[in-house]
Amino acid sequence: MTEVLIKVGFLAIAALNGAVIFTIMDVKGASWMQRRPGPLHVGLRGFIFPLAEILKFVQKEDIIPTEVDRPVFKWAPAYVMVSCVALFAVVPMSPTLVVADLELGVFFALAISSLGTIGVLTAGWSSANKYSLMGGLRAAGQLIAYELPLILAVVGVVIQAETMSLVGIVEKQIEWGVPFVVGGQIVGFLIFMVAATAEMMRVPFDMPIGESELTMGFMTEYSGIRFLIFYISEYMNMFILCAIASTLFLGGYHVPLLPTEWVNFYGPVVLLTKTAILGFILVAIRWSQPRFREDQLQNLAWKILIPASLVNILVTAIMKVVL
Amino acid sequence: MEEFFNKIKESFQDATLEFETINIKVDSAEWIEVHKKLRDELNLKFFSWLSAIDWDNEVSVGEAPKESVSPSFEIITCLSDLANTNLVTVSTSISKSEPNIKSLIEVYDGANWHEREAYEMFGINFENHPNLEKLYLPDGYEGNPMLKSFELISREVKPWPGEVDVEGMPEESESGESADG
Amino acid sequence: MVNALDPQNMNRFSEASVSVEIETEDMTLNIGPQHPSTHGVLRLVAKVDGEKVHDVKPVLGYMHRGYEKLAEVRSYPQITTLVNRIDWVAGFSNEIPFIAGAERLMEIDVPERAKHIRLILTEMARISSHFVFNGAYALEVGALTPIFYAMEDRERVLDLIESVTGGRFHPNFNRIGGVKPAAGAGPTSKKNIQDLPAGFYRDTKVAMEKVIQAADQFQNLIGGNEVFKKRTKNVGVLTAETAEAYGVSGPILRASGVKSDLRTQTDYLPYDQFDYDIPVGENGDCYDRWDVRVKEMVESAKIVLQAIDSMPSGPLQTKVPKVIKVPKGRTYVRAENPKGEMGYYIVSDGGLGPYRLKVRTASFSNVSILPIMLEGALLPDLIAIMGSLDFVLGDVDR
Amino acid sequence: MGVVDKFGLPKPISSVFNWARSYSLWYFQFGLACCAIEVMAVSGPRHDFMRLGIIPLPASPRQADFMIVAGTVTDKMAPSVKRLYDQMPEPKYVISMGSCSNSGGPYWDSYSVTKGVDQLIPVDVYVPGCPPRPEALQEGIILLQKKIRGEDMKEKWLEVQTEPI
Repeated sequence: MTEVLIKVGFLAIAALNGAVIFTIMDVKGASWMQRRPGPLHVGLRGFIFPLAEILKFVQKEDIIPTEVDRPVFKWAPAYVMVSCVALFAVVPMSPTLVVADLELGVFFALAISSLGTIGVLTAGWSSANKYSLMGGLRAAGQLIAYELPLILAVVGVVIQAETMSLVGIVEKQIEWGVPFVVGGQIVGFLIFMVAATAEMMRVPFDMPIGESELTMGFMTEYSGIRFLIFYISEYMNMFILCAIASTLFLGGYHVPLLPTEWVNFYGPVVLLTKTAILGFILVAIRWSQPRFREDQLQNLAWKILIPASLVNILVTAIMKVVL
Repeated sequence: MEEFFNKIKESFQDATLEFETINIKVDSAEWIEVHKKLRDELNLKFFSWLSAIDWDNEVSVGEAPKESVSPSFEIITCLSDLANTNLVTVSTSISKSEPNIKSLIEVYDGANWHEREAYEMFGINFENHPNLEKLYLPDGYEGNPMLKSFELISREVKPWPGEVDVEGMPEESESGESADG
Repeated sequence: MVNALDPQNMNRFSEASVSVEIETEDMTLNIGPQHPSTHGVLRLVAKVDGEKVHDVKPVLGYMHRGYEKLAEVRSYPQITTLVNRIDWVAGFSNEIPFIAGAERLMEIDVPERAKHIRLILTEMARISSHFVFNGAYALEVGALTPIFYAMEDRERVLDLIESVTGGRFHPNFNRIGGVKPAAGAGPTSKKNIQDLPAGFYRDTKVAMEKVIQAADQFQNLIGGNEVFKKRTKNVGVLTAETAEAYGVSGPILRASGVKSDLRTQTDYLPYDQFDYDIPVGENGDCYDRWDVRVKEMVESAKIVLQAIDSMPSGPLQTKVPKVIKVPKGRTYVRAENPKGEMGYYIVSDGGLGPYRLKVRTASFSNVSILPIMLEGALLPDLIAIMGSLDFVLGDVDR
Repeated sequence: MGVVDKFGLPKPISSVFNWARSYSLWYFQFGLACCAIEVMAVSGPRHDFMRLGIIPLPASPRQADFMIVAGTVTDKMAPSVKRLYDQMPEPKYVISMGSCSNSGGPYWDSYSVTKGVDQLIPVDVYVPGCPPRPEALQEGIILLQKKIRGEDMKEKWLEVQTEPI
């Protein structure tokens, strides 16, 4: 029991920290790209502003509009939050530093990550607001469309690694000497990152939020702590997808040439660095690209990404048999 | 401009050119025909604006006309030809008791909103207009603000502060200085 | 489960098959009056079928401030203060046609030097207006950074306007018969600028070079972006015929292929002394409208550079009576403002103020085209089209 | 909440809470007229109000902490302003920017302009000017932050009226 509690506590803290790190990175990265200082006067050169954000949202009034579907409206943020936090359980920071090394880790991750879709959809539907509804529908359409390339991109890795355990995948990469992104999965990696960006609903795939079109999309009616949960989940989701991407494609907690005996010490740092690099790329994309139109987004998923990922699987399988 | 004015003069004898603006005064009965003619024969395809003037001897705010005028609405349109810079204003007079005139929408699509504005501001009725309703003011607003008889209530409550410091142009000495320097 | 949803997804979003199989009820969507992308407070009532929009009705009046009525109760010098708030992004440009109209009625000749200063500041106002458009338009199609670049560069231009007029964008600098002697009138410098602030010549050169650079940067940063092209090319095509019938003017008309520019066609300011191009678009789509404006910025910067080099010396003001009374008469003066044709029809009765002042604003006519352009557009395109019209609500509602 | 009503919060806690509120002010994009362009200028690189913790993100009033009424409020717009203000969650603040929203400004005698937004909603800080310079708005924001930091939770909950700045 104690162990479970510790693990859950660890997960919550890890998830929150991940979100905070990525928030800082996003806001400061944006400021850097936009030639301005960004948050500065809040203390410690502005780096503790997420603390102020969280404390502020806790104090805010939690408005539940009269026309909403109350229970659904209230619980929608929880789905999103849970799906993000649960993902942290399977990402290994070293062969032993992992909350749950599941045999079917990859399967678990992908299954859980689609839980968030339900949260988004219910949030949009229950808000009794047209913008929210459209945002929710767009989100559902988008998440379903991009779930497929995401899964298919991972299949390539699974075929190559011959296991579905995330630890197993990393160990396989250590065995190979090079991460999968170099060892044949470059297409898979690109597809995964594009699909993951769409899953996070970040620019250029942020139609469900689409500030200039739909006010705040499915979050329009949320305030106070419930909005905070959505807001944090967005960054948690970003963090965890980047972490999964670095585990699957970039060799996870290991970098070549470092001694494997010390992996428990440098593992978390290495993973975090890789995640942060991927995160930074996403930040750079977010602040420099316009957003797609809904139909263009769907075309990209169905006409380009899915065929490409199928071809990727085919090629991987052939190579696997031949080699 | 002179050239174009002479051309206009051929069709409309009483056209005037003052202060570089050509004005054609027409009878309200031939309002549509005149515009059709101007559009098709003189190529004035660009519909710039439509508006009205409320001529009245008694005004509630502002200055009354210096010379006595016969109370009426004057409706003005401005048409131009983009390629050649030709521009005319067409004006007509209608009575205040029966402020009706044909809508110009059949000639120029763009007249729609301008006519709604004139309807709202002056209470002029444009016949055959598809949706003659308020453009600017909130629902339930009463009165036609641009009428000279319309009172500005704020000014009733509080005197115009501008009276105190009627500011002339920059002092003559100043402009003299810059001329010298 | 996931696969079963595929055909539906395809159906919902492929353009051809919308509402072919499923009978749907249209949803009425109310955009505005406070909506982030309506540039203020325009309200659109639209029927939405999935992502498709039709029957768009703009609702105006949320920024109606009654300029025409207020002008009747103010004197001519007071009206300049009022009118430069009509199109608030380019305040200086709004004063010009009004002042020119009053001067025409009073038959005053303005000194060449004053005209040049007016011209320079008008072009600067145009540049700053197009900067705002550039940033805001990128924001509307979802790119969040360009607005900061635009704002940074715009500040440089505003600094110049401020150094001459004392105001950032509502200068109220024109006087009947000339311009106000500059705020910090400096000593005679090498270009014989006695009354512009010291260093104006040098600063303007630097700033205009920066503007040209910035326009180039925008062409690469925004115009070269594939996503931006996809969002704007062949979206919201406007033909020249429709545009003319609705009185659409300015960059929008030029983007539709009509080479019409009141700067060359009329003589309210001495534009004929300078050498510049009039950018014209081909297709009349959103991309062209954006492109025309960026190119216009460069042309404006070129005009300013030429004007500052050929600045004549002389007085800033002609002698005018202390109390301005405009003789009886009526005139219509129009000018090429950043948004299009702006004009004032002044009916004077010989008094301190006009008997009637009709303000013709560009955005009013430009916005009246919206219901036609938005018919059958997708919701994201609605935003893209609306943004490309670059209207300002003060200019629409007056 | 009854405890807070009676005794108030201990000073350190309440000051931390006030600090958080004052440096995480989500600004509701509420541009009406000319002043909105000046707000854009303040958000731009030269002035950058994000330094002060103003986040111009939310397009929806539900997530906003304060709004800058930047520009002329017309009689037609007034109900919307009121409604948007009501949609904002407590604690919320209002900065009235520019003469128009302070008192009607140049349109003081117009037939369609509301003479001052304070007739509709309570205002915390008035920023004068037409339009106020970016520096003036920054000053207004700093004054608002000072006001927030000096707030007493107890008074806030009991809805004691405070003097506008």
